[in-house]
Amino acid sequence: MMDLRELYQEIILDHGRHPRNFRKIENPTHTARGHNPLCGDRVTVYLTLDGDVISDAAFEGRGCAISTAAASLMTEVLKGKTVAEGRELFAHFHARVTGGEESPLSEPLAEEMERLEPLTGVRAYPARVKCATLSWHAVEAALKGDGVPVKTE
Amino acid sequence: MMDLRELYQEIILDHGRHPRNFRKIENPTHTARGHNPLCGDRVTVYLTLDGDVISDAAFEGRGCAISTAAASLMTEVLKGKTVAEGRELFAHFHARVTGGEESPLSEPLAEEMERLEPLTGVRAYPARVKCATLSWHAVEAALKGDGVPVKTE
Amino acid sequence: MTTISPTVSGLGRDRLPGGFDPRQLRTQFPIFQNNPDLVFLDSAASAQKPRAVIDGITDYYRNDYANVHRGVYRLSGRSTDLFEEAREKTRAFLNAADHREIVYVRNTTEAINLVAFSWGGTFVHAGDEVLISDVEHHSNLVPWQMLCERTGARLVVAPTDATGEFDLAAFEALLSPRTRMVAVTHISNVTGAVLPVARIAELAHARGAKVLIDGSQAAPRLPLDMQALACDFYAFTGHKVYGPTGIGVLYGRAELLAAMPPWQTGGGMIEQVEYAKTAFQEAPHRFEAGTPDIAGAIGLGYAVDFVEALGRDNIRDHEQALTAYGVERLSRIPGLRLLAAGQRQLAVMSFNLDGVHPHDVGTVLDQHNVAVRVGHHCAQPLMDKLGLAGTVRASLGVYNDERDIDQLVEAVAAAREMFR
Amino acid sequence: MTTISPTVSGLGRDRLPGGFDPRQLRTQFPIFQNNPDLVFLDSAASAQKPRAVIDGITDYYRNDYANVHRGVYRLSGRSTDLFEEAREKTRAFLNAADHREIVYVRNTTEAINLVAFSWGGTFVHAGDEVLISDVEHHSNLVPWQMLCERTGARLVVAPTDATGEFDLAAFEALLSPRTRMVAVTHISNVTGAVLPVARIAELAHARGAKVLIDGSQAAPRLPLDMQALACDFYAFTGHKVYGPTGIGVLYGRAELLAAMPPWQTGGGMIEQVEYAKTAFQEAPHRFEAGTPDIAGAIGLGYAVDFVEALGRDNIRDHEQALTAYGVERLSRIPGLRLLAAGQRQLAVMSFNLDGVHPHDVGTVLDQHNVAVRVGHHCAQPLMDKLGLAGTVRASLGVYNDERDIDQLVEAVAAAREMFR
Ligand SMILES: Cc1ncc(COP(=O)(O)O)c(C=O)c1O
Ligand SMILES: Cc1ncc(COP(=O)(O)O)c(C=O)c1O
Repeated sequence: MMDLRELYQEIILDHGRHPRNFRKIENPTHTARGHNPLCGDRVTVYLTLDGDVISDAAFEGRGCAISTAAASLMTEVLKGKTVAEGRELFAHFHARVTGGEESPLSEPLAEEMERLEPLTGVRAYPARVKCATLSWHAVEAALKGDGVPVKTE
Repeated sequence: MMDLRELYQEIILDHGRHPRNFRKIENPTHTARGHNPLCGDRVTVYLTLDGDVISDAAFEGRGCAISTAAASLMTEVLKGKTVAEGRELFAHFHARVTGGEESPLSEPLAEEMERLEPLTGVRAYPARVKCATLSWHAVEAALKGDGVPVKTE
Repeated sequence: MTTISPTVSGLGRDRLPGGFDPRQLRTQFPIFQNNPDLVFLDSAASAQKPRAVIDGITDYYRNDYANVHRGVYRLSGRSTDLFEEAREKTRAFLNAADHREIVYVRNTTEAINLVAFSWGGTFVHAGDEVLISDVEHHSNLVPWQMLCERTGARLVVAPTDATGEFDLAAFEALLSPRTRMVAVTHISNVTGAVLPVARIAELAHARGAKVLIDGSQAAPRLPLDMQALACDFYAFTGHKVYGPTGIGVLYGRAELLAAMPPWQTGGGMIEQVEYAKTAFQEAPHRFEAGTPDIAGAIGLGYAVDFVEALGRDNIRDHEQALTAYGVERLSRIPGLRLLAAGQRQLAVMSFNLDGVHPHDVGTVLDQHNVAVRVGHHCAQPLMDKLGLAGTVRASLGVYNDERDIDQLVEAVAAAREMFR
Repeated sequence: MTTISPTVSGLGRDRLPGGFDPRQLRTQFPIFQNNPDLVFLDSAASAQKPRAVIDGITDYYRNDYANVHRGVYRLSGRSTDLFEEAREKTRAFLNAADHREIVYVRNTTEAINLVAFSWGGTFVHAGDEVLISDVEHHSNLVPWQMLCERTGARLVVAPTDATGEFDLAAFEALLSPRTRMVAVTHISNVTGAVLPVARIAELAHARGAKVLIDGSQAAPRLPLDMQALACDFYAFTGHKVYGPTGIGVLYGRAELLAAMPPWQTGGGMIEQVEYAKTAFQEAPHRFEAGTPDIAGAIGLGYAVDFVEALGRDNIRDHEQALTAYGVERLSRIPGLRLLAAGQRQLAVMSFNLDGVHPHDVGTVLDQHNVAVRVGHHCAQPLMDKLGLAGTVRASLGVYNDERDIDQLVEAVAAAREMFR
């Protein structure tokens, strides 16, 4: 059993309490809702794409410290990335938190990945992994643009 | 465990092979069908009542040695009895084969009960008790005259 | 019925009147031997199993197993006898008038579905109303919602008042000549509120409605008497009364069961089959299609023995006292808000910590070996009404005592500290 | 696949190719230790349980029990993992493409009812046809009969020929553009006939019909591959594959399950509930309302392990040889008439003794410690067709060997003697 402080690192608690980019984008180019039926948590993500570049990212919704911090950190790292880079980051992040096989990461993204590192403590708490990935799944759905709300499980 | 010969006594095997009163009564005053859904056995009993007296009793149907012998012996003892006597016999017989409380029996009926004695070996074979009582239940239903086929279980 | 005045002292009350001793009882539950640090406060989701139940199932499989009902051989006879004796135990547990009023199902959910499909499909029509409460578990809500969708009937919801109490006056006002069914829980699995089911049944019957009571939370802790309660259907689930998973019970009044068509069909519930038509057996067999969960039913029989040996009035008194203790201790924690549960709260305590999500509380509690449930507890409409994402729920079983509550309180304090 | 040529010698064939040794296997089944004289020839009704299954269930309750799916605490996580691992084992057992195609139900009967209500209620309409065979168990007949009654569809019955063989030509002729569903058993529980299910599925699909196979008797003894067989639904029951009672499996192709509405509703299968409407989860959860038989599913996982360790081709070869031996020995008894079973008969032998009622035979056999089933075996229409009140049925499991058959033959001779 890990020390709880490895899950709830200061940066997580901080982003959990004071999420960044916690707002609605009025005319997003892409948006989607996510729902975790197990805990009832909901998140809506908003993206503005400029060509292939994510020029703005924001979210709204209610969730636990983990899912709020995950969404907050996600919006921070996504801004300025291309869609492909965003997907690469998610694939890597997903592997880190689920214990899946990690894909190699190109240099500049490796740095961004470090910012997500504090979230990977969730790996030791299988029941909480979904909290860390919900907003990412919603982004994925927004980019696919089929408008179907995603849900974990 | 009893010796099987106590269940299949000669008289049972005989009545099983050569049932008495195994025929249809063309204009019975009372009739009813019985059915054991567990084995699919069916019996139809016919009675002719003369006032209160059972002047004729017969049966048809297919069944195992126990149920055929039971129906056969039953028709024999019922003939000439009043309805009340028939019921008294059944109550007593039922108690003997199920291990229930035995009602006292008036003198002439006690003699008739002796003829049913060979069937009481069934008591040691709970799965077969229904075979011994099916035709009696059908008579009961015929006398009630509601025409609903009876079934065991 | 003896009443124990709730005590708020954490010391020296291990042994309750009636010889009720949770720590002693724990030794009868292997799970606590194998997880010695476990503080299990999630019995409302499912109770742990005493050795007598586990061993009873094992013994059955080892010594007497065979399919029931259709065998002439002795093993099958023994198996059938055990199965039907278990039904008789369950009848006695509910004080039903007749063992034929006891229908085996998988769980409470299936019991309610059975009534919604078989009884509801026959007796509920367009324009009729089904009346439920606003604290129902999804299992006593969605089957009725679906029935209404199929038939054009209307689902009506009777409210709980601000104190967490079922609002009898509002309920009475909602009863109408179109009300066909009143389906309410006996104890809320979210707030622990005990509903006035006898009065509810009385009022419903006076208006000609039938009454189904969801006894999932009540069966493990309240003495039950179907003949006195005079409801029409009563449902409970084996795994919450210290029995195995896979088995539940629908009690139905004989006249009602007799008027209901079968729902699931197949082997074992048949009187006669022809291609053109099929005749069915009487209740309960008519409603038990296929090979039943024989071991489950027998295991439930042992669970009923276990509960009866303790005595449900003792269990209730013990849990009532422990609930009072828990409410008292929890409500002193700053920033902790307990869900209101009305006049009478039993065995369930739901709360939220200001500014902390229930999921985060749950994880911290788990780290302190305190197992509680977090989330919506299958009662989303109630969460919506209360404006909550979910709650943290601590719930009691016979093996819990004040030390468990004390550990809960400590762990909640740690969570508060962490998320301060 | 190795084939063993059937032997008719009663001696020296205890050890089969593949190391199959029924007497050795018996030591893994506590029932035979506790009933040492038992000759159990009723596995078609229900199989006995190996120690690994009984102990697996016990261990689960003793160490890891908690409700699944909704807990954040570790015990609940462990319980959920065990439950879902068991589902994965079951997927592998059927070689289904995806674990989400495995729906837990109570038994075969419920699996078929689920399809008849959910799929049938959606896709079968007045004038459509449901095609079954004439050897179906009531559980694969009455649910379709009821569906036809509800919808105005027609039940069509494909015949078996005089040799006991499923009549493929007649079947093909009965297929029509209105045939929506072909529902047949894989192995007859009355005659032991193995039906050509792959060919049946092929023909049915060519006409646009869906195919459900009742695998109750096949799952314990035939290697199964859902991807190769290409049926739409496959149903089996845990208690016949050496698993516990209370659990069964419906395999359904993903696209079909996705198109089917829920049937039973309640907790655990919900995406979101509001009073106005409810959204449901995807398969398999969508079809698993309420607390599932967690211990049953885990126990079935251990049963699957047990069967897989033996190898279903070994089991099949063993039982095929033993069936041949049994048929050979029984058919030499004067006045004994075996039910015809066509080209391929597996594990089930039904017969009658001239002039002796099956019930009487059963009682005599029981006295000789030989447990067989007598009666209509939940196949009344087949009995009617054959003009029989019932049959005596001996059926095999992995623990049977030639000595069991020899004792059966001896006991039948005694019955003949008694009723001569
Ligand atoms: C061919 C067949 N189908 C269906 C069933 C029904 O199985 P269950 O009673 O477990 O639902 C059986 C066994 O009784 C069977 O042999
Ligand atoms: C009040 C109430 N009703 C119904 C249920 C459903 O029980 P089950 O899942 O065993 O069907 C539960 C438990 O989850 C409950 O607490």
